[in-house]
Amino acid sequence: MGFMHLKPQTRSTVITYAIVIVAFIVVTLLDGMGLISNSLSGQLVPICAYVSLAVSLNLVVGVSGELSLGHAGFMSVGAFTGVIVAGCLARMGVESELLLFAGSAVVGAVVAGIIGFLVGIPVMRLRGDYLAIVTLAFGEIIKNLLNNFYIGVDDAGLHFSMTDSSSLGMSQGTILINGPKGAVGIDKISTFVLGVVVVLITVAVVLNLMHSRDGRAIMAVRDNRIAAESVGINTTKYRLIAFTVASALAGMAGVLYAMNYSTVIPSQFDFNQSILILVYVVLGGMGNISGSIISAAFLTVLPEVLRPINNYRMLIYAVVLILVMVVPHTKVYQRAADALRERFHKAAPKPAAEGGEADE
Amino acid sequence: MEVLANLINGMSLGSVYAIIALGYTMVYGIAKMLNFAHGDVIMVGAYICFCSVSYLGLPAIAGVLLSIVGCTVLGIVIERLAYKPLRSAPSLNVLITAIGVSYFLQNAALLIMGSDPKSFSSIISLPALHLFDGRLTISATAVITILACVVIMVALTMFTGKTKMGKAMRACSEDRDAAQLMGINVNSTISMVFAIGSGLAAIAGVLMCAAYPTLMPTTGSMPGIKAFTAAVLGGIGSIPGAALGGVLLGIIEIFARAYIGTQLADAVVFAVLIVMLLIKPAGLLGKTVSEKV
Amino acid sequence: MSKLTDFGKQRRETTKMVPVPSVSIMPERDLGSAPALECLHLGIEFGGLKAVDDFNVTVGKTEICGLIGPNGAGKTTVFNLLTKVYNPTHGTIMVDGKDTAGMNPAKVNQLGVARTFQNIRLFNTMTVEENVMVGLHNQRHCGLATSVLRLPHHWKSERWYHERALELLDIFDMTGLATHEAGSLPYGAQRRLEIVRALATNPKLLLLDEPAAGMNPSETADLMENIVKIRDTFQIAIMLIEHDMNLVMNICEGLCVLNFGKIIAKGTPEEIQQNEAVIEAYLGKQKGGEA
Amino acid sequence: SNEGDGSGAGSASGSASGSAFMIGGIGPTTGDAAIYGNGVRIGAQIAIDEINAEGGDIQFDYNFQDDENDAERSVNAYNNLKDWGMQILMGTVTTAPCVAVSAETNADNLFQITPSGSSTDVIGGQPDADGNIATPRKENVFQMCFTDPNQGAASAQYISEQQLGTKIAIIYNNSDTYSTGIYQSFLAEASELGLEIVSEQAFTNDSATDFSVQLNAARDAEADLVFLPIYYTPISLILTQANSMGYAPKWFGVDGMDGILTVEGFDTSLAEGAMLLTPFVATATDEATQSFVEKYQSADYGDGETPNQFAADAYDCIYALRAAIEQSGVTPDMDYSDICDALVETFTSEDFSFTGLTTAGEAATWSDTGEISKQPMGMVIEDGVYMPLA
Amino acid sequence: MLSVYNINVWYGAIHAIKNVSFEVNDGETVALIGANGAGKSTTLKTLSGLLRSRSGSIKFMGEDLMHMPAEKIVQNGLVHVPEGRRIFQQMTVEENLDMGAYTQPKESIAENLERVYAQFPRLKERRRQVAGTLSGGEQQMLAMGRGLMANPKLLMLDEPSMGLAPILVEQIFEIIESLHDAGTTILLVEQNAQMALSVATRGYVLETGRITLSGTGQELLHNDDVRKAYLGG
Ligand SMILES: Nc1ncnc2c1ncn2[C@@H]1O[C@H](COP(=O)(O)OP(=O)(O)OP(=O)(O)O)[C@@H](O)[C@H]1O
Ligand SMILES: Nc1ncnc2c1ncn2[C@@H]1O[C@H](COP(=O)(O)OP(=O)(O)OP(=O)(O)O)[C@@H](O)[C@H]1O
Ligand SMILES: [Mg+2]
Ligand SMILES: [Mg+2]
Repeated sequence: MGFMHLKPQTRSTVITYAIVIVAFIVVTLLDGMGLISNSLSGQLVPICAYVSLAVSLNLVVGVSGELSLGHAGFMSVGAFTGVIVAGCLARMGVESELLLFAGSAVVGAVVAGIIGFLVGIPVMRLRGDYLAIVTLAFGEIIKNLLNNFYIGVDDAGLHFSMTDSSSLGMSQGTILINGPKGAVGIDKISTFVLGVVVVLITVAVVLNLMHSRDGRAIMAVRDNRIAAESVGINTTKYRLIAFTVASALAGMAGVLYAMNYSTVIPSQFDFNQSILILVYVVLGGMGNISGSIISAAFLTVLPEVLRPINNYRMLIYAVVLILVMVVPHTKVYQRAADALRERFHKAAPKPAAEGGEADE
Repeated sequence: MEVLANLINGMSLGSVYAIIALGYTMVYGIAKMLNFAHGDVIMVGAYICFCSVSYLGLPAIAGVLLSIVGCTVLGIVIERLAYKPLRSAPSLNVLITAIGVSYFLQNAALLIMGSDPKSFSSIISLPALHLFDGRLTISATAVITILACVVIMVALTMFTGKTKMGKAMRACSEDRDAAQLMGINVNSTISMVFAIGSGLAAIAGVLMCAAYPTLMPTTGSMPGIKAFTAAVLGGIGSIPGAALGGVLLGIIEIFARAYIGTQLADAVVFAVLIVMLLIKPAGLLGKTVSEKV
Repeated sequence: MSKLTDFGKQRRETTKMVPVPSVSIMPERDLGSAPALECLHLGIEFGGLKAVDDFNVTVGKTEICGLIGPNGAGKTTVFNLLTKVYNPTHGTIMVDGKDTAGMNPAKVNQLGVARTFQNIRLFNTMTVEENVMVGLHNQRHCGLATSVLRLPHHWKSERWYHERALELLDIFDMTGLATHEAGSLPYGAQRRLEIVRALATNPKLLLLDEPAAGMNPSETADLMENIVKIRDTFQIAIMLIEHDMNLVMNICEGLCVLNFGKIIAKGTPEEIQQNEAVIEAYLGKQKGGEA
Repeated sequence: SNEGDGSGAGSASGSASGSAFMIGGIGPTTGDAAIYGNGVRIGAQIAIDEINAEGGDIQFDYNFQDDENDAERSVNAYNNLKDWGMQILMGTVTTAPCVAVSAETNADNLFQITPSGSSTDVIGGQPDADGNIATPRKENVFQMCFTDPNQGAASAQYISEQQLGTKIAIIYNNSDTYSTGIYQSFLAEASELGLEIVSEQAFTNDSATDFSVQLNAARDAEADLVFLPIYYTPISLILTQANSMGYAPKWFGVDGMDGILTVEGFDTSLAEGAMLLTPFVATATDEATQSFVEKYQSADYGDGETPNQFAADAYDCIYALRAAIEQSGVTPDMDYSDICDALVETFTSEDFSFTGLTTAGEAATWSDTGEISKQPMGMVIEDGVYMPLA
Repeated sequence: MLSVYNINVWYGAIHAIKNVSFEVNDGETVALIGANGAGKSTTLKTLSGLLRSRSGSIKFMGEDLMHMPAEKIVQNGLVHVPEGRRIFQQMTVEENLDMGAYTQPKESIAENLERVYAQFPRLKERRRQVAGTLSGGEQQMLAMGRGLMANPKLLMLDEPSMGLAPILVEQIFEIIESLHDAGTTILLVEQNAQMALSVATRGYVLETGRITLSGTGQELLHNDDVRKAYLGG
């Protein structure tokens, strides 16, 4: 049958898009029939946000092989930029929620991308855990700065202060960002549909990048930097591309997230948030986009599913996390997996095995 | 004078980071994993000490020993259950497992010890020395912490550099298969590393809570991250580096607050950290091992 | 100080170029055209140790030249200097008439120097075909936006990469392995793939570091044919390091022998085989090269 | 440990549903704000059990959900409670999540009363001096606690009236909504009253261990009173460190400071003479408080832990709700929107007032802004217990 | 001394070793030759306990190795010098050699060290150099020296002559012969079948995971298939 004959690459791409679209259709149908609980429907947008965050982080961690611990930082840059843009647009009398969202999403992505690029320039001089720690540091810096930002808009335009909201010197204005109180009074314009759109855009960008000239270069640098240089690839450039694109996408996801709550505060986007996103990526598999999608959705819903056991919930969550990591490496599991794989590979023998013969 | 006072405060804060970082770097440099649960082992150690002193009414020293034993055991157990199966797995998977363990310890502590903070005064009851009519205070805890830090640093350096076990650990950190072919028991060696790391965590926990006496299930996490930062700053796997990194971090933190302002202190601290790493991309004492091509 | 850790930071003290009598043993056919490679007083020290010292060589446009010498003589280091993996502390490297001063490995490759590695360095998680495609990276351009938006030009160049890659793989008849993961290939296949990847960058000078290592005689024989074939079809210069005298003596036109970082002899294989110093330091009294 | 029964609180408890009002509660019972969430959870549980035990015609079903002090989780918890059939929300405990959730309840028109969500953004619609506004008014949301501005202003007024200090230093948490809120209004009011602020020092949740710099600054500025608009956990650290450096100014706290005396292992002598404005102290002698504290410490509730003002506010929330329900005559079979309209009307009507543990013995009333008007009690710590200030 | 019976080794789905059986007698030098990817290294890894066979048996001096952990196997005197050196890059040459003697009593280490330095003077020159920066050949010498530090009863060498200068190749084989004469049993995997078979008492030919031929070194040297396949005609 045709599908099986596609290149594995193309096949996984198809599957990835399929997952998103099918999930969308199913949920919409169920919702139409009123079969979706408040609890779940309330999570649809955050799920979309986390999925795109995971997918974008996978571009850095999985595809370009750099450990980034500051992804939430770029998320927050996007989120707060989005809030400001939406606030201004609203002041300028833009009614259409679609326009408001599109506007903030684009600007949010661009700003986050720019920050990502600027951060990336120094960061890319480092490697491995040193790079990780610096991304962590940038995340914390962004958080700490935002704790001291006061931004408001009135008919005179934007006002900025780093002392407090009263020194913004506005009259009859709206306070958009209020230091540690963050952004309040955001009007909720994110919807599941918009969420899915954001996810699709993110997935498309990442997949298209991965399976292109530049994507190959990025992976080559990951696999063997010295060899990549030896075939004329500017390693810094390509690591930077991956980092910047990921930041921009994270920014867009941040906007989606922020626009779903009437308030976001800087301290939400802390180290733990970054770690959480990293968990999605690792659980989903390095460079495995559909994996990221599924694991992000799964791990976002899990704590809610576990609510009935209330105080033991986070304990169980932790146990689940450990198990999903450990079990696949236990002997029992591997035996089973091998047995299965053998059955499959009767049909399609594994490369290396063939390679052995092809050698003579 | 004021500078001196800040310097001393910085060092006493720093020595706490340092002592945590030492345990971190041990596991980190040899088992090659970011053990994000380290900070929470510290928390456990502090709780054990607290309970044995204020509930069982044991003398402080007994409490300390008890918590060292407890954490060492805990460390070995965690390693066996959560990390050992992942020997062959990519390090990031282990990182995630460590995070799982961290969540687990925090929530377990919450269930067992409750959410209300415990205050931790009764461990070190020596008087602080006041100089220049109290303008300059050096608490006994600070002195002890700094001393402990130095002692541990020297001991660890000796151990990994000179002893057979220590060398075996380094061998495992480089190439486990090859190490096995040398006749080294990789599993027990790495368990040993965790035992040591967790034992140090206990000491760190006690000293930290003696210096900053509040104890909550989440007490360990932030110092854990700071210590991790310190370990990297000092140069991954470098034991003196970890100590140096920790002390520096503390001093930077205090000076940032004192001379740049308390609002943006955190940002400044991390900014300085970044600059330092850009100047020395392999950490302060980390050696850049040039890959043979 | 090594090239790996920090980019172009280190300064190289430029020794003024003293024209040396080119002791090269270039084949006649190349005498007309500019040499592919000229090294003048090339040298590097590793903390006191002169790994390479006053290395002078000229390689003709289509010459196959061998670099031999005892272990630790500095052969691989020479390659690392030519490709700027290490920055020379002395001397000049002219590739196809252009000075490579201050270039980084990527630039040098774009100038026309491609190499393989003594300890194989493939992009292990990528397929054989992708490995070659990466080699083709600079042979055809296609902007980021173009490929992210999947504009027609993207599909055109992808097809080009694909076809070109298969052509190249065909040289070592590896087209059958195109979709396999490079890392899981057997040793010999991996060595060959490295050569193809290097060729893909369309070099003027191809550096092979022990291409026959870990191959048995029959495989080596095929390799020898292929090396010559590559030279003939692509009309490029090839410089190779090898300990297999059978290979060296049969396909190299000129040989250059290193010992302790210094050149101890240059000449045709015949001359080298008779050279006492070389026999002493390297060949041993055994049946030298069974030519 | 108090979480033992906490698992029970996860599911509905109380009398048979349908005949009872479905009260939901939200707050952090895990994470580093767990102490406040648990206080509220248990405090409300006590009130509800008492009411249900009385067997009057107003009965409650109670379901408390964890939000880890995180806005997103808090909204999740809210939706979860809606699935459960919640008609009235008692929560949320911490401010930032409360702002997020109140937006939801406002959209759904579900009645919400928060024991401790003290920011004005919770109730919304408070234009500042220049008429700038952050959030529009949420008519369905009411507070049992003081708003942060009130606390800040009240503290400033109290300090100037009683002439407690001439040179004032402030140490606040600038990564915390509650603390910054009080700090800013205190500052504004202080400048009105001409109080001299000699040093303003901040810290963040990430750096809440070493306060040497902040304390040195205060001392070098010769501050004789240090205002601490923060929770008691950092305060306990501050007092200890100040003591070890031999610095002993007057300490002045707000309701977040309550609890300091009950921190296990804390040397209360360090807090000697510290003052705070708080609606509730566990050591008060009136028998309402006494019996509440007793119950709270009993094994089936707090199990040895002492209630802080969060618990008391929650306790009051439930009784205030009952009073309002009685007065408005709503019944459990009405849908939450109608209940909401009725209760809003009652809460804002002149003739509705409420007296409880946290109202200093006087009747508290609510303005239509959702704010409560009640008298803060000035307390001073003497011999390890709170004494009312003159 | 060593007898291997019907072992089968898998890499995930790849069946790399298929029912391989052979034995090595006390004092013999046995050569294992075969093309790339035939399974030679896999066999050695299985013997030294890095990989596990799914079936069959491995007996070494009466001990059953099938389930013995790798480090125990070394203590029993079965030492494996792995393919591709696998030296400890960050350690100095001397530290590497110390590691080789991990199972040995302190007393004997010093003299072993001298013996190894005598065989590889280059290593003595570089005793303080970080092993990672050694040249390919120097690393090969170090790997072999490290193996010898363990006083092996049976020494398994995986392509010891790979990447060595001709003169050194001769030396290596001289060393192998001297070890042989000194009574060490040796299992030798080589690409250089010519040399390997000429020093071997017996040899086996491995093709894609199966043993296809066996005989004395001389027999195999003159076997036509072997000549065609491995000796280049
Ligand atoms: N980065 C480095 N630091 C220090 N010494 C080095 C470094 N790289 C190479 N050397 C030394 O330089 C000398 C030459 O090494 P090189 O790898 O060029 O030898 P080679 O001729 O390739 O030997 P082989 O044929 O065994 O590969 C060796 O003695 C090696 O120890
Ligand atoms: N880690 C691995 N994962 C998957 N397949 C492997 C792995 N290692 C080896 N193989 C496969 O097992 C077979 C035997 O490999 P092995 O390394 O034993 O061959 P060899 O005879 O040592 O070849 P060489 O002469 O190149 O060392 C080969 O087909 C190889 O592709
Ligand atoms: Mg070499
Ligand atoms: Mg092999």
